[in-house]
Amino acid sequence: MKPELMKRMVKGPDGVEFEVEPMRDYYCDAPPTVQHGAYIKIVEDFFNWARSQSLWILGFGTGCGAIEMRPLMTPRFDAYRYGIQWRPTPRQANLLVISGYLSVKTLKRAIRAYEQMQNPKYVVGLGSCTINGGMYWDSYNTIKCLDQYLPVDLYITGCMPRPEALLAGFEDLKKLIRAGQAEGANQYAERFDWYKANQKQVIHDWDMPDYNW
Amino acid sequence: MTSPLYIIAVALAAAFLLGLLREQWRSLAYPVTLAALAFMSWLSASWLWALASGSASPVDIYTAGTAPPFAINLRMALPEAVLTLLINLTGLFSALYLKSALLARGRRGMAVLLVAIMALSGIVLTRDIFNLFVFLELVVIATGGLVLLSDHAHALSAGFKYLVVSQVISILLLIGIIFAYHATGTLNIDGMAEAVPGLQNAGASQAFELAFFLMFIALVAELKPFPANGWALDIYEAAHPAFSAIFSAGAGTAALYAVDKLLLIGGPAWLDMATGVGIVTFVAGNLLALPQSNDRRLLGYSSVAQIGLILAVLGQRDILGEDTYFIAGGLLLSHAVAKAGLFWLSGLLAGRQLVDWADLRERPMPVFAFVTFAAMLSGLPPFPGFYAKWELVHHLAGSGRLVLLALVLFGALIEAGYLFRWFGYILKREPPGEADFCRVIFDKPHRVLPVMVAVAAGWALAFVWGELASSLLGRSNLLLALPLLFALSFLLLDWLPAWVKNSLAIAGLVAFFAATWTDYDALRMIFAIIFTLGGALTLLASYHVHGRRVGFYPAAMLMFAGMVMLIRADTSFDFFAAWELLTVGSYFLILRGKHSEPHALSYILFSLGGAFLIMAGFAIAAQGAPQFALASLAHVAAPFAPWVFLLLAIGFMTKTAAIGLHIWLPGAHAEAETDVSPMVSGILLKAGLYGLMVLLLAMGKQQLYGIELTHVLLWVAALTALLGNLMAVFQEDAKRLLAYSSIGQMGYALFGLALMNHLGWLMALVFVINHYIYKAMLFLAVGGVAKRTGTREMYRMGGLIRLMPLSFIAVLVGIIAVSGVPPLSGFGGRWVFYNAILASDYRLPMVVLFLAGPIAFLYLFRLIYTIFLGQLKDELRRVKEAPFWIVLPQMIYVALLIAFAVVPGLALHRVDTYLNQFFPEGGLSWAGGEITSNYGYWNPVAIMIIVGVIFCTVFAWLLFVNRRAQPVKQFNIVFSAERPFRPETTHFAWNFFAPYRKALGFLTQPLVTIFWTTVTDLLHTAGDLGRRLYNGNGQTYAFHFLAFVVIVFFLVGL
Amino acid sequence: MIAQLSIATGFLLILIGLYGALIQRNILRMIVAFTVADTGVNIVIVAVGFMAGRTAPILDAAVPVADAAARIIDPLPQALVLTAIVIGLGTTALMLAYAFKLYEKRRTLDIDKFTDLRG
Amino acid sequence: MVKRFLALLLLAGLGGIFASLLAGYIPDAELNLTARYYADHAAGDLGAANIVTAIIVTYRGLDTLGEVTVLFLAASIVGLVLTHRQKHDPRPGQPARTRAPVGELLTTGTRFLVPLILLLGVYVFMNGHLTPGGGFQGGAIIASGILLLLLADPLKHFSHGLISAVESLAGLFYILLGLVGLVLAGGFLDNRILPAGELGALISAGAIPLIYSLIGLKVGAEFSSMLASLSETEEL
Amino acid sequence: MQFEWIKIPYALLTLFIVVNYGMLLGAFIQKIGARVGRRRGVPIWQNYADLVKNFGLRTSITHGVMFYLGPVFRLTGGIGLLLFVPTIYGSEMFSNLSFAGDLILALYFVFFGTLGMALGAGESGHPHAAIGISRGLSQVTAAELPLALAVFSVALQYQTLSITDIVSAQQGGVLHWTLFTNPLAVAAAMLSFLGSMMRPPFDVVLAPQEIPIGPPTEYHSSYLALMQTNRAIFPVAKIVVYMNLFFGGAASWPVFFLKVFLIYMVSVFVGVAFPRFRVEQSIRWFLVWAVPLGILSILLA
Repeated sequence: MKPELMKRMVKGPDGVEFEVEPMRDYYCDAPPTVQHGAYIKIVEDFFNWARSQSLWILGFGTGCGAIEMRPLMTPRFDAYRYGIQWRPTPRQANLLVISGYLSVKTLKRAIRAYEQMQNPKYVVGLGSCTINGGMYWDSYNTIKCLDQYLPVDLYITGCMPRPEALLAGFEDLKKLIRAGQAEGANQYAERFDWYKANQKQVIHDWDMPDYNW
Repeated sequence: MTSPLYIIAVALAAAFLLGLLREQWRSLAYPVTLAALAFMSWLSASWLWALASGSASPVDIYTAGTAPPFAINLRMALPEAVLTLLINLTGLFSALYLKSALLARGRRGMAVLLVAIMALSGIVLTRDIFNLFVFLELVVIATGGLVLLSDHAHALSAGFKYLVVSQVISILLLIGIIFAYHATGTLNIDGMAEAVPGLQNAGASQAFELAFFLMFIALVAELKPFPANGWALDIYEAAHPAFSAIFSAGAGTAALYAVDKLLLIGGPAWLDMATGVGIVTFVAGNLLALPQSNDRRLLGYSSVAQIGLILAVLGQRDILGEDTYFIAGGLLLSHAVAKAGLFWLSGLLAGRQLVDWADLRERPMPVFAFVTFAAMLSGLPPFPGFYAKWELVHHLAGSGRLVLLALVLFGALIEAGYLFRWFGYILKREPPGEADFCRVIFDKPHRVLPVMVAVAAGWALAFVWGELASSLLGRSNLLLALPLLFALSFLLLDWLPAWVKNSLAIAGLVAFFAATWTDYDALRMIFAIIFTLGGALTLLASYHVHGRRVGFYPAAMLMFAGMVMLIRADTSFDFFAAWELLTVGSYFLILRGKHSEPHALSYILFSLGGAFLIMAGFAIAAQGAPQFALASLAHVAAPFAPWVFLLLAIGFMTKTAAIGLHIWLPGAHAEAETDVSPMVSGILLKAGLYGLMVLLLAMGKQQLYGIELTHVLLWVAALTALLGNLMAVFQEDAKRLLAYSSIGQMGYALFGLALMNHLGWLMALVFVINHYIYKAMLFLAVGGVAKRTGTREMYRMGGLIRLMPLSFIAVLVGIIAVSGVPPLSGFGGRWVFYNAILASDYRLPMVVLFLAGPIAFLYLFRLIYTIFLGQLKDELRRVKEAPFWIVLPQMIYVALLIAFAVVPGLALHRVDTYLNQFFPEGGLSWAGGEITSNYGYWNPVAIMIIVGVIFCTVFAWLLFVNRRAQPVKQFNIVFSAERPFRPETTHFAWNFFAPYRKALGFLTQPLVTIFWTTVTDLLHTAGDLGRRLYNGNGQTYAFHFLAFVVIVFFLVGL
Repeated sequence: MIAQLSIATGFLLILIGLYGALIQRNILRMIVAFTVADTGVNIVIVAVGFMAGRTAPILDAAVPVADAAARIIDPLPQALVLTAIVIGLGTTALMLAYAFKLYEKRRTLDIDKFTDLRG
Repeated sequence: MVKRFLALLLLAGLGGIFASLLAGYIPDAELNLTARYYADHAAGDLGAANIVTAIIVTYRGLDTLGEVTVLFLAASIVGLVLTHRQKHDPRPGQPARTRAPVGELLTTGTRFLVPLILLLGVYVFMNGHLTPGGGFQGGAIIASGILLLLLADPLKHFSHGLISAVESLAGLFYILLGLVGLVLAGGFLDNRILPAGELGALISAGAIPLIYSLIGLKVGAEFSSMLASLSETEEL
Repeated sequence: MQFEWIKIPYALLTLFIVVNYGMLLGAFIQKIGARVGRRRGVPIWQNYADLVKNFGLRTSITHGVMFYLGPVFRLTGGIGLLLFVPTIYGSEMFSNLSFAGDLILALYFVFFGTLGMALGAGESGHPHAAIGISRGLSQVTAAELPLALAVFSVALQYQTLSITDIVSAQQGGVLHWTLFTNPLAVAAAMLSFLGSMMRPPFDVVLAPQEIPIGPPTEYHSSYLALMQTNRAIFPVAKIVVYMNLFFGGAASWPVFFLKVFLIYMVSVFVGVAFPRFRVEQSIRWFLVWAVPLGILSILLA
């Protein structure tokens, strides 16, 4: 436990000593809750259409596939046509792309990024490394099956899929969203303890709250 | 009436009687001495009472039964009665003070003291020149004896130096007397005065002139003139304080009166020599007193300087005419009482350094005594020095002696400087010595009594001089002014608990406004409301202090009294008296802050400097008349009018801290106490503006060497606004930021005035009202936060919005108002500003002001962000909301701001029509809710409603859409997928506008501070160089005296 | 002629006395110099009252009361000189006492040693 | 060296003043206003033969009073300064220090001369109003007698009590006479409280002889007390 | 100009037209930018989709009251600025609520939104937000100066502060526009316009890579939706002011749409061509180039 996170006694300006517990005082420790869609199906379909039409990807290249995602924004592939856009902060992003192998260290950051995104949010895994560890199947520091740690909506095959494959993949994702089957966020909320247990089993220096708002 | 001769006879009889008593009966000898001194004081007091009440007329006492020229005669008229009373009283109380020393020395010491006092009275009474010499020698020998009473290590060498120089003086005096006798044939002063014009041939009158020169230079030497006064300063430093009191008050007075008698003989030819020596001594004495650290030596320099000033006044008798005795008397009496008091006070302390006087702080009484004496010496109202200085300055200006006027004011400013610096040490410095044994001797009543009597005498003199001024010269007696009496009454009520006094103060202010609001015109009504009701509102915040809070309420009420009298004053004298009262009151208020001592000193120096400029301006404008109605400033003669305008404008601008005269404001307003800052910043700055308004209303546009003075004022105002706001941006201390912002806002108001058109003035008034409300609110808010968080550094605070919501609301409304964003009243000010500049014919100054506008945005956002938003630090997690009594006035101010934003007409309508009579075209028309000028229109109610409606609909829409927002804590931020380290490292506040400093930082180089520090350093080095003149060697002092005689001889050019 | 001569001697004595007082470092010599200057002053005072061809202002057989005004010299300076002498003596006595005390304290009579209070 | 040059320069300046004073001095041919008054009235009004004494004692009586106070002051300060030293002289136990006996000539001369000197002194201040001289000169002569005694026997200890008693009594009587003059006659120190008597007689000129003898006693006492105090510094 | 109740629906109509026009204009200009890079660019209705998606997002967080009110201030600022200025000259219907205040009100109301936004972002506690605000405020002080000077010279030229009078003074042919009668003022104003449009030469405030989108870092879902609506209204409202002052106002909606588009393109052209200034460079650039123009225009007026 890092010293700055340790419990400590602090003297206020009026001389009164009181205890500051960083994990409790600095972070909100509320668990995620299942968020149901709009009551009327038509409104939910319309929202799903809008969500599929403006798919904002979080600019967080986790593995070797990130290099493939850059050309999406260039004239040749031009993802803008499909309403897809980079967003620098997870707050405003809807899609987290895990591109290739995911080391435990990056998993910790990916979890934090994923949890700071707003419901509904989608995860897309690239290549076999996110399915069964791929060629890093016996590596000591990568995770073998992404689905145990984050709810994945779509996998795109290819050691590392080319931009066209990514675009096709995103079209499939759009179909899922329009169909209303991309409810990864709610799944994460329902089986939150299971996910958390898997994550804590792999990440040993756990110095953050259970759910990073 | 018993003959005044008994003063001499009784003293001598008592002295010889003491000779008879045996050594052992020492305890009997002391009462005899006191009885003799008491009888002498009673005698002169009865003569004074008889002469003053007219029941007796001035009388000449013949000795040896023959008429004067052939025998010695004494005269007892009003001046003699006053001076002998002063000498005898000083002698009596010094004898009381010297009880232990006299009892230790035995009866001989008492006899010497008695003879000394008798000799001093003799000098004042005698009309015979040789008899004057005899009494003078008696004083010399008595001084030689009494110096030995002191246990100072160097008393002996001081006494010896004194005797050496006195020998030389007596030689010159004797030769002068004998040759004068030979030329005129008589030794009687009046006889000589008649004989002098009768000297027919040139030879005789030439011989007499020479003889008179010797006599005159010897007597002037007794007054310790500048180059030749080393010997006197050693006496002041080494002698027993009680004797120094006699030496300074008594000997100085007697010698001065002797010189005055001699001037009767000499006639007008010698007046300018006396003035020359006097003024040189005054300025040089004060200058050399600056670097002094020993208290008694400083008092020595100060008394030498004061006596020099009085000599200069005597030298001006040709233009002062019958006021000479009023002025010289006022200065002399306040000098004598103050010096005697200060020396007696120094006797109570063991330490001799100025800082050791900090021990006086334990009791309020000695501090009050010191304040009285310092005020008397520096000539502050209501003491006699103030009336005297006013008359002197007016006569000098009337007869065009401006260089002398400047020197007198310059010397007085330096004197006020080192006195108030000393007072600052007393209140604020820690005494260096160990604090175990009590170094202040309060238990001995016979030492404390004289000081108290001196204080009582000081205030009595203040009242008497007030009466004299009102009866003789038509000035109003300050002590009878109701507001001042109300303020001084708080001195007596200081033992009450704070909240009682606070309620009394508020009630007093409100009652005064209720009683007098009918006789203000629209313009003064605004200032009256701000000074009285505004003051009462700010005083609400003073309820948060518990205990007795000694000294706060007299100072605060003095300031408010000064401001109220300022508005009601219609003659120049009342105006100036009120101006000085509020300066003094605010100085004591500011001095209460913990670290405010250096800043309070720079404040009082700038303010007094400004006040002296104003006095000089009034004097020149008066053209010899003792006082004049303010309105008649309009028809001042052409060649003087621009100079008067310049002097008065600079004087008033020291109070509104225009650029160049602003360096006192940040320190003074930042270091003042929580509830003093709003008073001083929100209310006091308006006094300067009121002064400028009176000036501009009366004198309008002035030309000096072809330059339009109001145009220069415009540029100064614009620069002040820009640089004030710019410097505020880079401040780390919250209160300093607000202080610099005040400078900027005052720049805006000054700009409005300098435009000299209808809307310009209206803008200035809007700024006056706005600035009072939001500055008082912001200072209270920041003060409350500083009280709770224990610091004023903004980067140490942060995230207090949850813990201090009310303060946040106050500051939020405040910054919206200050920045001029539409819904609130700041926008009104900006709108009037735009219409004003369209109407005016100048073009360029507006550009500077346009830049100053948005800069205000920077420091306002910095203020609210670094304190209330951003990351909450660990030690501030348990901070409570500001005390109730500090938050309440803020909420009232928020309501006031919103009211003034929605209905500006309430305050501005009447004053807008009132301004029509000075600036007919360009007025506003107030149709319903809409205000139209001849350029644009503005509907405050509509704006407020529209913005409110839009805001509420959007807010409602967001609430509906974003119902279930999850409240999170301070570290739930997207820190590029990492964990923030600590609140201190994630709160961006220190050097908030770093890029801005790179771009425009060069404009905030502290040039003005450097300029003023070099000026003060130059004065100190001049003082140090001058001090090297006194190398402590008695012979050198004899050299100095002879050199002085020879130089004056050649200068007089006989 | 006699008056001018004696006044001149008086002035000379004063100058010599003052010169001595200013130059001498020994305090006693200074005091002696001052007494010389005092005598100089006294001489001048008496000399000023001198009138040629007249006698002392004592009315006895030689100077009858009737023609006193024509025969006697000016009596006033003589009265003044008496007081001046006594006062000169007083100050000299005081300076001697001081000199003694200064010597007793510092064991030296050199004026340059007593330069304690300065500045 | 600079000091000498400066001193000479300054004294040259002062000398210049004195020279111009001397040049402007013309001795009077006739008695001036005050001198003529004294010449005419001193004998008639006060009946004093010695006009200078008349001026000193009556006309300018206040000066003389001042003078006497100067002496009283000087004596008491000198006493104050020196006895102050003696009081804390811590050598009680030692025998009085012996001094080598002074010469035979001096002791016998003293024994013979002192009474004569004292007699002359008394004569001088008794006849102050007739012959030249007066209180001060008489006092000085008496003091010289005392000085002679001191020279003869340095350890001779004069009783300060007696001297100061004489001094104070004389001073007191002087003041009283002055006040009586103020009450009875024309003004303070007016000598016409006693009959003027005829010119030249011992008992004449009102109170002048009385005042002058009192002054004589007082001056004599003060000189001797000063001399005594100074002499006590011998033992150092 | 008196307030009648009918003005409210008219104002809402103007608001509706301008919001839609703003959305479409934004997408259209993005498309032009893309076409320049030989990309097809976003579909025209993309802004609508993004708006609906952001409004549709189910969760959101709040850092406190001021954070919550930040976007509200921002949008109120945008709407207020639009409604305080008459859009169509001569038509009673589309003079919106301009009876409340004249040109000065418009000039100062711009800061209302900025202040609110700054306070909201400040409460988020994010250092990037604070750095962004510090840069934004520093830059705006220099950027606003030329506009103030231009407005002052225009007011001097036409001797009035009411916008309708200024527009009426410019009627009757292109040559009567302030562009031609007072070119220096228009030049200064247009340079200041660049400064306030958050386009590349002066977009250090948003600086996407360095401090991800600056102040609105912590804003998301419905807050961001409000800001996007404001992103549509605010530029148009600002351009309306420029149009009325310098380019002869719009007598009808087609003229309005054309003029707004052309003025908007000025900042796009400059934005595409120039690299980003640091804050002190932009301040110096404004003070060296834009302000002298303004001062000259005042002196000559």
